[in-house]
Amino acid sequence: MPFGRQRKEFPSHLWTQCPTCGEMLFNKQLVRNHNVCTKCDHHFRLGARERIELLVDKGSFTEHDTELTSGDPLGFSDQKPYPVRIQQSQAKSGEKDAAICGTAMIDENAVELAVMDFDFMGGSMGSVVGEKLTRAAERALANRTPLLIVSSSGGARMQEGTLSLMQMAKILGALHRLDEAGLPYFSILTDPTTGGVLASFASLGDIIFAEPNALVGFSGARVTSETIGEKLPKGFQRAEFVLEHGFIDQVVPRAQLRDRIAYFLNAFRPSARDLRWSL
Amino acid sequence: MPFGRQRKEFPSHLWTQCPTCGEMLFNKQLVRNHNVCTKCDHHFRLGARERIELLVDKGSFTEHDTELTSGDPLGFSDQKPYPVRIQQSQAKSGEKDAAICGTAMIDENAVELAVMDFDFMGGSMGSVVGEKLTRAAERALANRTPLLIVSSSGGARMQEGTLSLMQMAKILGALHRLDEAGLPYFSILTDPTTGGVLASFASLGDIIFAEPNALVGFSGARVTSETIGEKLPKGFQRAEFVLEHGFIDQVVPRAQLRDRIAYFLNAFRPSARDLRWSL
Amino acid sequence: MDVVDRLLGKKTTEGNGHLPEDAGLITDAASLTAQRTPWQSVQLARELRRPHSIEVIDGLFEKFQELHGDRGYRDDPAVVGGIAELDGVGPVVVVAQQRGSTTEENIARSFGMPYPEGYRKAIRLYRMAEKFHLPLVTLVDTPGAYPGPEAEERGQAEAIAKSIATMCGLQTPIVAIILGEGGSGGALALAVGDVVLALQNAIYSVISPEGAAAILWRSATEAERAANALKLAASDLLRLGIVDGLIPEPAGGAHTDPQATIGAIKSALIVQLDRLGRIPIADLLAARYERYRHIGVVVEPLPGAVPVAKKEPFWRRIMRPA
Amino acid sequence: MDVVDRLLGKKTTEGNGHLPEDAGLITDAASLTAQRTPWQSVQLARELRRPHSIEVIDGLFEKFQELHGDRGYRDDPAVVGGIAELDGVGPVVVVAQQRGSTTEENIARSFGMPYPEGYRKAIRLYRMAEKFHLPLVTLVDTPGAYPGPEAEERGQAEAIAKSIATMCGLQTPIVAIILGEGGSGGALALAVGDVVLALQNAIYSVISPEGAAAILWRSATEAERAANALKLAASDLLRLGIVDGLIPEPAGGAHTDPQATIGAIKSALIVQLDRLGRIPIADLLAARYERYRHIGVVVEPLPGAVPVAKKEPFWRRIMRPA
Ligand SMILES: [Zn+2]
Ligand SMILES: [Zn+2]
Repeated sequence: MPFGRQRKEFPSHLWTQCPTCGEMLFNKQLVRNHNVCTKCDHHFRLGARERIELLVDKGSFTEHDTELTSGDPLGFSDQKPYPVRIQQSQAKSGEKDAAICGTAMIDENAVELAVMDFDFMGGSMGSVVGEKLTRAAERALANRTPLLIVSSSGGARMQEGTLSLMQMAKILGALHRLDEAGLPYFSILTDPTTGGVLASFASLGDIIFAEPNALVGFSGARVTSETIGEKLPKGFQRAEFVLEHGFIDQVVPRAQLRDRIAYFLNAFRPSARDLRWSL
Repeated sequence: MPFGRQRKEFPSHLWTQCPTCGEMLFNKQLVRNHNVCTKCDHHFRLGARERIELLVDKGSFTEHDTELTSGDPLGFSDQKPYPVRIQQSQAKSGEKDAAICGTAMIDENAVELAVMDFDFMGGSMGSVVGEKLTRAAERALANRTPLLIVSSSGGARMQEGTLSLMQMAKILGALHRLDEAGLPYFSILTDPTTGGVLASFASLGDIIFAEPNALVGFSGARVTSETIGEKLPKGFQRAEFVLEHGFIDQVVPRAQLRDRIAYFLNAFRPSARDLRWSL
Repeated sequence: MDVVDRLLGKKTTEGNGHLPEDAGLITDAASLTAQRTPWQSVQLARELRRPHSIEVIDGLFEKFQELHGDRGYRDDPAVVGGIAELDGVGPVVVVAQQRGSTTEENIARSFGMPYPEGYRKAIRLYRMAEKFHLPLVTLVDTPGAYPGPEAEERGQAEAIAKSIATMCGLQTPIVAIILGEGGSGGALALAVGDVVLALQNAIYSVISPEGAAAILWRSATEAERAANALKLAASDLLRLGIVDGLIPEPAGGAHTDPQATIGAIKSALIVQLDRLGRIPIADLLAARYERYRHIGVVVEPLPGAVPVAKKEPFWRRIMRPA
Repeated sequence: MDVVDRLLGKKTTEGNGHLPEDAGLITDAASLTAQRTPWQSVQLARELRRPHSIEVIDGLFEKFQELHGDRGYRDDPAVVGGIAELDGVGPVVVVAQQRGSTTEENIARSFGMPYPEGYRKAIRLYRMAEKFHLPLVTLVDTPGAYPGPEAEERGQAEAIAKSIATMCGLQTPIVAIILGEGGSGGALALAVGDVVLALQNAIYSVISPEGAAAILWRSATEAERAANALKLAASDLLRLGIVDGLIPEPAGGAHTDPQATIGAIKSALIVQLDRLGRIPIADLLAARYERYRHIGVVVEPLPGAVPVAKKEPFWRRIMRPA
């Protein structure tokens, strides 16, 4: 069911109200429009599987590392034990953890694709996300293909403590090797991309795209607001604001995202004379 | 005569009044103190020859390219023809143009040293300055020694038009090669370092020192002030202000400059096992 | 004549010996007839209706995709850059200064005067060109770097210097084109190239004629006199070896027929990039170094001491008074 | 045991097999006795009188010369860096976070919370270490990166990410030492190293205990509980393979005898740098990559699919539940 989250916010199983324009949207139509309001272009969140379907050449996605799941290295328990939380998230989402990775074609370019899943514990990054994203980067390096990561995350996963923090360095180490090898890495920021995810791989794409109005920030707006004890500037931490401040290449509406990525994949593809990708 | 400029500002040949503290300073004592006020540490400008004496191991300076002088490629004339201006500046200063370059030792480290001379047409950079500084960088590269440039300049020399502008690229091309070779380049900013000199080699030292209260800016304060039509912030374009804004490593009093340079020369000197400088 | 020959310093009798005939370029300053006065060039270069960078980019390239931001402070609208497709060449990185054609656009783009973050965006895109082995095309059109206090505080001088130094060592072919006004260091920060071209009525100067007049004649009304003295017109730049060729404009100036102007730019660009693309990077960087190394005029009584090649092509010669 | 052996994955019976005995380091978590609770560590790590970076630098090194500025926006006083001489090792680059010992100093240094320009200054100094083949020493002591809106606007996340990535590829040996509080990404931006050490009462956490309590238990008073759960104490970090060794503190904590503490840091640092300095850079970078590559705990039903070396030393092992 693609509408796990929206359904909670809007009672009807058939209709969803657009929070921007107030329009009542027929859910089937909304899904057909990739969760974008047909009236005002408000971008609802999109599930990871739907995101993959939106981006890749039909039927070209081969998933990797499907069986990786979390351990409980800290023996962590808050309102409930971490393993229980993981099991419940798995049952609810049907996914093993908060990232789906695989090889795919986009406009006939082979790519490694990693998509974070906000529905799984807020897209939080623990060891599994770190391991899967690192493997995706390593596969891209081994196969000399570009890497795409679609972020959607509240940040690092607290339940794995400092091990979660270390995933930032682990992934950036792999991305550094990709960069040295001259391979392109595309970072796509979707609502929300915050915390340790933004402060690592999400901010260092050769090209950085964001979806309209996506929340893009390091510190929670609440923390930031308390720090200064006053109201934040209009549009603070929204994609368009971050674009103006120089950290995003383009804000791209979802309907154009696939073609836009394809354009740059083709532009960066080495010419016949240039052997650099085909080691 | 080391006091060409100060003499104009202060009538007495024997005494100079400090513009900061108002103290009347005995010229001979001031010279002994390298043109720094003995009461308040106000830094008067220092001539290029005196600067060299201040910095290098006694008797170690061997000057190069002593005979280079300007042509008149544009046939330039304002109040007087450019060649006349050059001749008059040469007669007054005893120098051929606005930079003195040579090989020297500083604390027993061989270095290439280039010192700009504000007394020669305001230290303006034309083809001769560009050529001499480029040759200094090329000598440093050939001999695997560090390079020091002491800047003191109003910017590019208008009388050589766009050719003066091109000297920025010429010198930076040579500095880029020095950087690639892993050789250190020290930029020392003295009053004033502005315009095209600041917007090229002066801003890109591995280490950037400035003298206290030196004027360091790209656009003339008059132009800048007119641009906003209001008063400029306190200390604007002074070394301490530029330090706070992140573009200078240290503001170093003249009395400590030599030792400070020596410290970094020694720190950057390759160890016995490290052959990188001795190509 | 092939650029490879030019790298070897070979000369031919056609043209001035380094730019291909079919580019339609003016490479021999002596051949220029019916020239305008420098002051007329200044006015044409600043003409509001003159085709500005975005219009030129739209005409030159297919599918331009703009990329934003310096990754440090702000996206500066006075510098426009991105990836574009050039017929027969393929994708290139293009970086340009954009001044406005209207007052509103000029205010939005600070009259084409970049802030430090504009140059830092440029540097980022230069590095992208290098990483992906794409040629770099720059379009220069600015009165100069923005001279306001915030620009000073954020390091206008450092940004310009780093941009120039980055271009000096950038491992990909660069063609720089002076479209209109090339104002001082703020223009040079986009104008270091393997080949530097200028539109026929472009200007390129170390200081604006008004600025020079105010300093040298203590009167802004002497700007015309300063324009003459500064030798800032494209034909002068060609003679001085600062630009390698002039792109012809329609008789009344570029704004009277933008399409024809852009067509001339395009054919020049294609020819240059095609040839530069065949040169090994190490040779290209060596030639780029030599290009700037030999600009300037110095007099040295002991010519044996001048460390320059004995046989230089015209465009790389140190000019010396006779 | 020599670091070269460690690179080869060799084990010995002494210690935990990779850090030299003479460093006085605690490298075996099981050997730790009379431990404090995590919450006591949190309080000791934040102790105002605890020796902070500048005091430690002054004690560790001869002739420290501070270098200022990020070359882009500002000199951030929360990050202190420069060149210093270390006995028997020679010059090194040191970069540290500086919190204050007084309210005034804390305000001046934003409580040791760097702005983006602080991280950009750090990156500049990392590059300087690389250029001049100087080892890099970092001292970590921060509640986290500054969370204010200007920091967000100037790219706090980008600056941290770039700092981490730069350290991952930096071609010179790096020793990082967690002195006091290692707060999240703002600490990690200075803490990627070939060897990462921590003072015995230091903490290093993905989130502050107060922050975790507010989110997980919806009550800031549950900070102690969160501190326990987060496994943020140095002994936990050693067990988890996040730090390679603990530097012993005096019984009452570092602040009860700063000189002894700094002496212990110094002897550990000298031994590590001496050994790292003998390793070829390519091997060092490979080992650094592997160090982080293997941190984390994952469960995978098909172990054949896990692309990790079969024989790993303890400190590089992927921890797996039994
Ligand atoms: Zn709507
Ligand atoms: Zn005084």
